[in-house]
Amino acid sequence: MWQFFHKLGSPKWFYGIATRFMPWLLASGLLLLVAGIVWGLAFAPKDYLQGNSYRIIFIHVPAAFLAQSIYIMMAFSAVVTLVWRMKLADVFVKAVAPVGLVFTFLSLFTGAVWGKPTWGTWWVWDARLTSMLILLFLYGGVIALDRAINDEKSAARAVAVLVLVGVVNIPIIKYSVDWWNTLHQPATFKLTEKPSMAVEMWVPLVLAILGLYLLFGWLACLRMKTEILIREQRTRWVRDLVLAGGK
Amino acid sequence: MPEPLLQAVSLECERDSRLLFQNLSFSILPGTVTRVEGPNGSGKTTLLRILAGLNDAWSGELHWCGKPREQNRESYLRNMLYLGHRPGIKPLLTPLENLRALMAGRRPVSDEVLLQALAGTGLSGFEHVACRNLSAGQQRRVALARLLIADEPLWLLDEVFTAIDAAGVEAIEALLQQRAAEGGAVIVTTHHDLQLPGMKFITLGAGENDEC
Amino acid sequence: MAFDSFSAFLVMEGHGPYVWVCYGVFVLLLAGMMFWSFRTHQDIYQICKRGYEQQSKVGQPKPKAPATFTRVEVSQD
Amino acid sequence: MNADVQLSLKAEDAAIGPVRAMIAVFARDVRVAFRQRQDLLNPLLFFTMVVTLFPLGVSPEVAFLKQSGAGILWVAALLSVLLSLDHLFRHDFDDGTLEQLMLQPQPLFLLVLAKTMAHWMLTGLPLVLLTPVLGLMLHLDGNSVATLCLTLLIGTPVLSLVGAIGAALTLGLRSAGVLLSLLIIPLYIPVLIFGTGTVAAAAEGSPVAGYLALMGAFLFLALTLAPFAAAAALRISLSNS
Repeated sequence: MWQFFHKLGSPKWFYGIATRFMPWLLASGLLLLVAGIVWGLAFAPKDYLQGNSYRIIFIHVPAAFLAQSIYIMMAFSAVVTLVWRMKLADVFVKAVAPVGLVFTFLSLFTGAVWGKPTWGTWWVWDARLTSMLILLFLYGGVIALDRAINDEKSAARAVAVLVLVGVVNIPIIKYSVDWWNTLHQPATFKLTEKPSMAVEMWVPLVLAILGLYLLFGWLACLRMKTEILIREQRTRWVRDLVLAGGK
Repeated sequence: MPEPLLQAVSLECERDSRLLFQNLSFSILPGTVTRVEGPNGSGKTTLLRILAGLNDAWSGELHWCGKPREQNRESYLRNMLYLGHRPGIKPLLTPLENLRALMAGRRPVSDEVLLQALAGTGLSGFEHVACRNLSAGQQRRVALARLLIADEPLWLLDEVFTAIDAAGVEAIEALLQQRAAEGGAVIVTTHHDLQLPGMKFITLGAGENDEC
Repeated sequence: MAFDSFSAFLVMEGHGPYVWVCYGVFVLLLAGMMFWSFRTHQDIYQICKRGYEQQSKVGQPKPKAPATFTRVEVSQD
Repeated sequence: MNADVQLSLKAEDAAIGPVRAMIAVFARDVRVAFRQRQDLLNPLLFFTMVVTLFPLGVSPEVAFLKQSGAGILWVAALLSVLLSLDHLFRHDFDDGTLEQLMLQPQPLFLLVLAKTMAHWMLTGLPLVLLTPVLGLMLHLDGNSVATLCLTLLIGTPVLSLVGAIGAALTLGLRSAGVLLSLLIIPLYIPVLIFGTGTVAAAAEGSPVAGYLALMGAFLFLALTLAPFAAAAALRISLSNS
């Protein structure tokens, strides 16, 4: 177990594994995502309340799922960084934080555009949108702090502390925003009760979510490989690998 | 031969992706003065900060009295005195208040002792003047006054002679030598040409890092 | 197919612009991010490669010249 | 020149306990602050000026001010605390006293807690004391002002404690001030929401004990967790300097 853990932390081992898995991640991710989107856009039935605008859900929900789970993954990595000082954990946080930011932005953007035809407004200070906006700030802070510190190791550990402080705060923020929202709920924008989704609707949604997760896996592997190249460029194995023409 | 106070085994430190030193091993015995030497940027200050426990970005082993240092951090801190580049003196406080604050977390010391120490560094008459009105050398002397009352067996002194006049330098040299004779261990970095009988060296940045 | 014709698919009963803008931005950002990450990886890889090739050509880097603090002559015309 | 004499190592019993060390740190910070009184006034002036901007910039109508007063005062207090946080560790870092603080044979998080409490007493507490005056200027009624002061009294220590983490993380960085705000403002949102929410509930005549208890829980959480995080962040920042 312990040996496996150490192996997992070795950049060289990861680099090899990632290179082997990446084509599969990319192919299956694209396939599932395209299948989910095409099915959702063209074949899924119309929602009887919201009409066709609900079709945004097939990208909105996957983006929102990823935005949140990337932060959780970063928090686990942060623990590993602080406790075991594993190199790969630092690399992961640094590599995926911008991806998380983009997905958070996407979920906010699609949510806003979805809101216009559905509730007649681009933005509501609704609990979910507001806490997503705060998540965007948290990602921004993580990236800004990482950029501001020159030394890689210090940056990784400082970012790890920040991510953990953020993750302790997320439930508190979520709870307080929910509470605040019930206090200020503007009656006109009351969310309609979600009817249970038809099978033809949730199957493509699940496909799109799975596809986006796989694509995220590909992106994470690629960006981590780049970061490993930068950090380990003076080691023998990177030199041998690059001179031998391996990707 | 007495047991080494501090023992370093294959220390390695990388800073801003530049390797400062690797495979650095040495032992610090009680009753010795050790000088860390090397050109600018060779990592003297970083080494001292690592030994003090201020810098965590290193690998290797550090043993304090035969036990891993990280496991008895508090005992280590209690027995180690570090004076850095920055003197640790609040410009708004007087020398006496500064010394009091510096000793506060360590052990109880009476004001008389502190005043004596200040007098010993040539600061009598300045005890109640805010430190920002003192010269750079005088401010350093406030920090150095701690050496006159310190009972910690290990001293880590980074650039002790900065801004100190010739007479002061001589007095400090004598102090270090006396300290070694008492059985204390001192590690210094300095660009001043410090020569003491029986002094040990740790050389950085010369390519090879030998044991000493 | 949930729509009668291709044009109906595009219009989506008036919701077309919203849906298509969303999908457009989504695809643009996702593809952009993937492409950008890929390009960065290639660039870094090439930089490493060039560095290694140069190193093996030149051999060991020359030792640094010691600092002499001689003044640099500057012609002042 | 190995001496025959061996210095004995210091045992624990001769030492000073953590509580006395904390008191010393607190006393030193207060003393330093009172040597430079202008710095103590600055957050208060800033607080007053930000509050002044709202009647001038939005509307001086009594109805508006009555409704928004609590929110304005909370936001202004939050910004004042944020502004003062940059100094929490910076001066100590620059003159080297922070290094010596970290090398004291004491648990670092307790010393950080002492420093943070000193910071609160020198910035947060004066803000609370100034609030009734500004509350009157914003036409808040007595009940609201009392509740507002109470929420600020519980809330400002949380701001100082959470802010200490950000101050420690950004220590020694370029443009630390802006970065500090970016990192910390999202974490301040819960306190802000409950602070103003409590006052709103009080204005409606609903019982506020539950809300105050919840804010107390925030304070407790911040007291127990924030010093650890700030101490860890300080170790990282100093390690990098």
